[in-house]
Amino acid sequence: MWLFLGTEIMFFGGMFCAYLIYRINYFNEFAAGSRSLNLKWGTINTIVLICSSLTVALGVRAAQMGRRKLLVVLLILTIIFGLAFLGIKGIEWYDKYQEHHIPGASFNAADLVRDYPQIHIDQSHEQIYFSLYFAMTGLHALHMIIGVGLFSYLTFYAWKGRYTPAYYTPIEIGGLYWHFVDIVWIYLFPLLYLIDRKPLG
Amino acid sequence: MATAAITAEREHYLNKDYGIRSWLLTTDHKRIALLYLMSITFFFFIGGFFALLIRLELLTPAGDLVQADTYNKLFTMHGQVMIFFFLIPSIPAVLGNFLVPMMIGAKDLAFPRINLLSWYLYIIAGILMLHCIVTGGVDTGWTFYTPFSTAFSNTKVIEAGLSIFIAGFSSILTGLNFVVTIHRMRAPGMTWSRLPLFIWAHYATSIIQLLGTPVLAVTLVLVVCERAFHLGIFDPVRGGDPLLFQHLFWFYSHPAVYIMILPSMGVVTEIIPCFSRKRIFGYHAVALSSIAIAVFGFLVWAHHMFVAGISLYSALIFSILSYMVAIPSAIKVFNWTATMYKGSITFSTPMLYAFGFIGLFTMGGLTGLFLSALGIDVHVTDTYFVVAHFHYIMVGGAVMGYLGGMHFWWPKISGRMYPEWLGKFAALIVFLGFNLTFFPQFVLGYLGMPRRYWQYPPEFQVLNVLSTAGSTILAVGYVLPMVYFLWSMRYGKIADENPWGAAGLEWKTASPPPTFNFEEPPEVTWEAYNYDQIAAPVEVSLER
Amino acid sequence: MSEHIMSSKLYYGIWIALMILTVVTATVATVDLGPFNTIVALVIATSKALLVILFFMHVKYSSEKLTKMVIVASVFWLLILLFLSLADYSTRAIGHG
Amino acid sequence: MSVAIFTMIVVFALRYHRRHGVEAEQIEGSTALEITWSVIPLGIFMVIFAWGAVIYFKERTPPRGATEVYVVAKQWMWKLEHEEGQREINQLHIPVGRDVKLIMTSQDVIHSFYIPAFRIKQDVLPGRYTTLWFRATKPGVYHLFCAEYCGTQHSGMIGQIVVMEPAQYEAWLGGGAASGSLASNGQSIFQQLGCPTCHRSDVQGRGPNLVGVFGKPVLLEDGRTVIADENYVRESILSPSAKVVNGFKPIMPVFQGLVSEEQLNALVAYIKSLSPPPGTAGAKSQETKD
Repeated sequence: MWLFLGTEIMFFGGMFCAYLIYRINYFNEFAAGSRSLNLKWGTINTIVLICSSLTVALGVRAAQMGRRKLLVVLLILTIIFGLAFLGIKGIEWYDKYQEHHIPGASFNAADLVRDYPQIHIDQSHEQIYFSLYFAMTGLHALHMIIGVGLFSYLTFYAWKGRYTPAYYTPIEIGGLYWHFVDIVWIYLFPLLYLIDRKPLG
Repeated sequence: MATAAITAEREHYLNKDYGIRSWLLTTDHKRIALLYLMSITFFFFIGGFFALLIRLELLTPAGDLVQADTYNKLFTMHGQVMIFFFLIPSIPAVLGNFLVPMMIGAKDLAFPRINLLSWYLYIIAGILMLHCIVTGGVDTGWTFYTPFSTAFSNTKVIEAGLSIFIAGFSSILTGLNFVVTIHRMRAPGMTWSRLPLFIWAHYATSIIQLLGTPVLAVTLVLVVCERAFHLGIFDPVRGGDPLLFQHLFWFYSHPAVYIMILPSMGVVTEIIPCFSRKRIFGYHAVALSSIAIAVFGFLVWAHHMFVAGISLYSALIFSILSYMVAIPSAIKVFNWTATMYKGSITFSTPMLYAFGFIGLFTMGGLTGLFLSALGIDVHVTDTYFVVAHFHYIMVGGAVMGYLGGMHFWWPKISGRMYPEWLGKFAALIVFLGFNLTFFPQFVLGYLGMPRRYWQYPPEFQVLNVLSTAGSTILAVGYVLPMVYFLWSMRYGKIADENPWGAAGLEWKTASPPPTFNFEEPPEVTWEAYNYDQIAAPVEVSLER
Repeated sequence: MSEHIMSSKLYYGIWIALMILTVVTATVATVDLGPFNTIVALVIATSKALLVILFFMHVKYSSEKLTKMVIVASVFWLLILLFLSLADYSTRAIGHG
Repeated sequence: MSVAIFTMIVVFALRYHRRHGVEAEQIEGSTALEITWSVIPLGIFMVIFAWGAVIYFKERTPPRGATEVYVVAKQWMWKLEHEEGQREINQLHIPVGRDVKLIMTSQDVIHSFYIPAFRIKQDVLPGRYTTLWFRATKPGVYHLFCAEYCGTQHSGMIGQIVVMEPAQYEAWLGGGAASGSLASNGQSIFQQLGCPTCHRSDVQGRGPNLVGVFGKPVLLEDGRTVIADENYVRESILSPSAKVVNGFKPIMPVFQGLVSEEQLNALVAYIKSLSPPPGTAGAKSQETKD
């Protein structure tokens, strides 16, 4: 499993590489784009994910100790947190859609140019920011969806009592996966939302 | 030798079950290896067919056999099929799958079901690729360079991209399986320094597969997204940088060359001691050089981009690093040569392939040095010199190793011997045909013929004709082994447990091996390549 | 995998630490620290990641060498990718007349 | 070196061919030998590296005062424009013995400008300039190839480099129907687009005075310094807010999509002509190129 996670690191790594290079070259546009994201939702989502990581960790512990009911409850909680995260992400994306910030033909960042006159914004570079934003959060959300699916499967068999203190490897592996997705978000949050939030001078 | 009579009735992995289901749902690593063998052979001949069409087109300077667009699709799909559907899975997924568990004394890979899954992923990717080929193909070159691939080509880039994406996952799963197997499943007494060097080579390969492939995957995802949803990451019109694509692409695709060549080196490292009747010279040096190649291989990717518009200074860095990766390869060549020194050498078919490998690989490697020399690279990059160079490495190196390995382990896989004289004959044809095909291309490239040209100035014709002639000879050389391997499955002489008198655990079980490889779990008490303790087989020594 | 069962108190402790760090990073970002904004954000993110890896993912108590090797190797490879690509982009302006 | 290895393999192979009654001698390996055959090639490699790098450096650093030719690549042709205003397609006439610097960009995909006879090649990228320089030493007609795969007619994207004696070249230049030099074309485009309203040549207007700017370091608003080279001028026209000069406001309109590559080249040439390089009086670099 750890090997697979290593693979995943490089998978996201390619994106981080693209991000880093463009961020250095087009810092202004990235800063403006980052400002236009909703910090409140972003922070709430981070907290939601951290809570879900806690329930997962406690879930693995419950499995280790063979407490079936607790395990099922914790797994369901995790799924709820995961769905909450996706829901909030959906709200954010919808906002972006209304603001015409989705890259493509209808992309328009004129509002950013208007809102942040202090920053010099090039629209095509702004579009790169949002391309990366959607690519990275999209990929992350895809992993979350897979995670929710995986956990539904685990919950079903946990409820059936398949996992015992002697055999709980699937729970452990699912947990590792979930934590990994969480860690990716831990990095995405400051890199996408917190590029430059200091008061404009 | 007494076992030969019993072999017919003995139960082994091939005759345990019959019927398609027992194959398609198998989790036996040996059967999966054979599934892979059949599928990659299929793709090899498709890719080879494209190659022949390309060579035929280039027989004359004018573009007369096919249209320009068709030609572009031909070389693109030749590249994609050969690289992603033949070379990358070739040795790891066939020989590696078959041998890794046996060599370390395990009864299967660590995750047999994931192994089967990886084959299915490969097949899904393959079907997608075939569908893509049949319904129109791609014309971006196997490199998918942006912005051509994202904004200008009007062929099936998305489908091909997804297909390679899936094939990539198949390759990742194979690598993952190997690493865990090598770490966890070694037989008692099989310490790290007793592992066959074939295993070391596969270990290094798996590292590359695990850490490099995802970068390619994500790059392809971005390309597909850019085409489908108009994200603007590589497209200069939208402010992106096309060079970023090249960076990400080569970060995988240069190490991918080592995915192809390292296992082949592993095969050669098994063959040479066996037919020299000697211990390998410098075991640790060879083992470490595999790992060194895997690590350094990741540090050199931008040497594909010296004229692409990267900065002067990073070109210098990448050039110097490229020389570093040549060192471990040189160490291997020296050690093989030293292993033969004062040995007792038999010119059997596998050994001929091993000789071919060393010769062609050295050729390829040394021309690689020319390419990493900045001044020369500017002239010859993107010409036929590069084409010749990587064919020497990939075909001259990887495929020679693959064929050598197939001959070496065929008795173990099938329980039958192939006809030795035909084998030698085919090896000779392959070697001659290969050199005739690709050596003229070095000259062509040096004279300045750019690659991927559908028509060319007439002064290049003589060399192109030579190359095309060579390719037909080469094709015969490749068809021959397939024919006599198939023949030998029914009519070949029955092989005993260890026909070559080779060291290694895989030779200590019956041929073909039982489903769980060993009747009793083996325990290793000897060092690797203990040829001082194994008697040479009688049959082989009688043969000249 | 690991047989070590950790107390739930420890888990809650880690959780609280993670929450605090999240709030801190979001707050600090709105204060002008010059180039340190980015550094602080990354340091906090890395420490959060480490907390998750070491405790939630049990790496601190794992005896498996492979696990640690994989983590180190992946991070190392990621750095190769980032640094060598950057080497190109950051020196591109130099030396081109 | 390869010859040495091949000979050794062949010699060993024959010398130690298996015979009856001769057992192989077991040799385990030797650390000293391993180190030797790692270090010696390393040394050789480093020499080759240094050699290649020096050549590369020379190739990539155009000498001052070279004749400049602007190149626009598109699927599937080369469009070339001389400083004097002559335009050519798939053909480049140049005088023998003079340094020529090509300033290249692409309208669509990546191409590569390759003259095998001169041993030079450079990819031509969309969205930015790359440069290449050479000095032809012998009159004649040479191949020009596109070396980076660019689509259907990739192999048809070829042309000729015609190297002429200086006198012939002058005659050729005179014979063409040039509509004014590139820089003067640039000047008229500069006027048409209304640039002089802000970029005045006598005093600092709302935009920086462009006289004497080219080739000099420019202090940007965010404290960084860039050299005002072709790529900077290009970027400042297409995407002015990216790197604003210190003391000015980002008020310049964006010209992305409003000027063609050819017009852009003319503008760059014009701005360049506003700052004559030091010692323009025919001073050429001393470096020779073969």
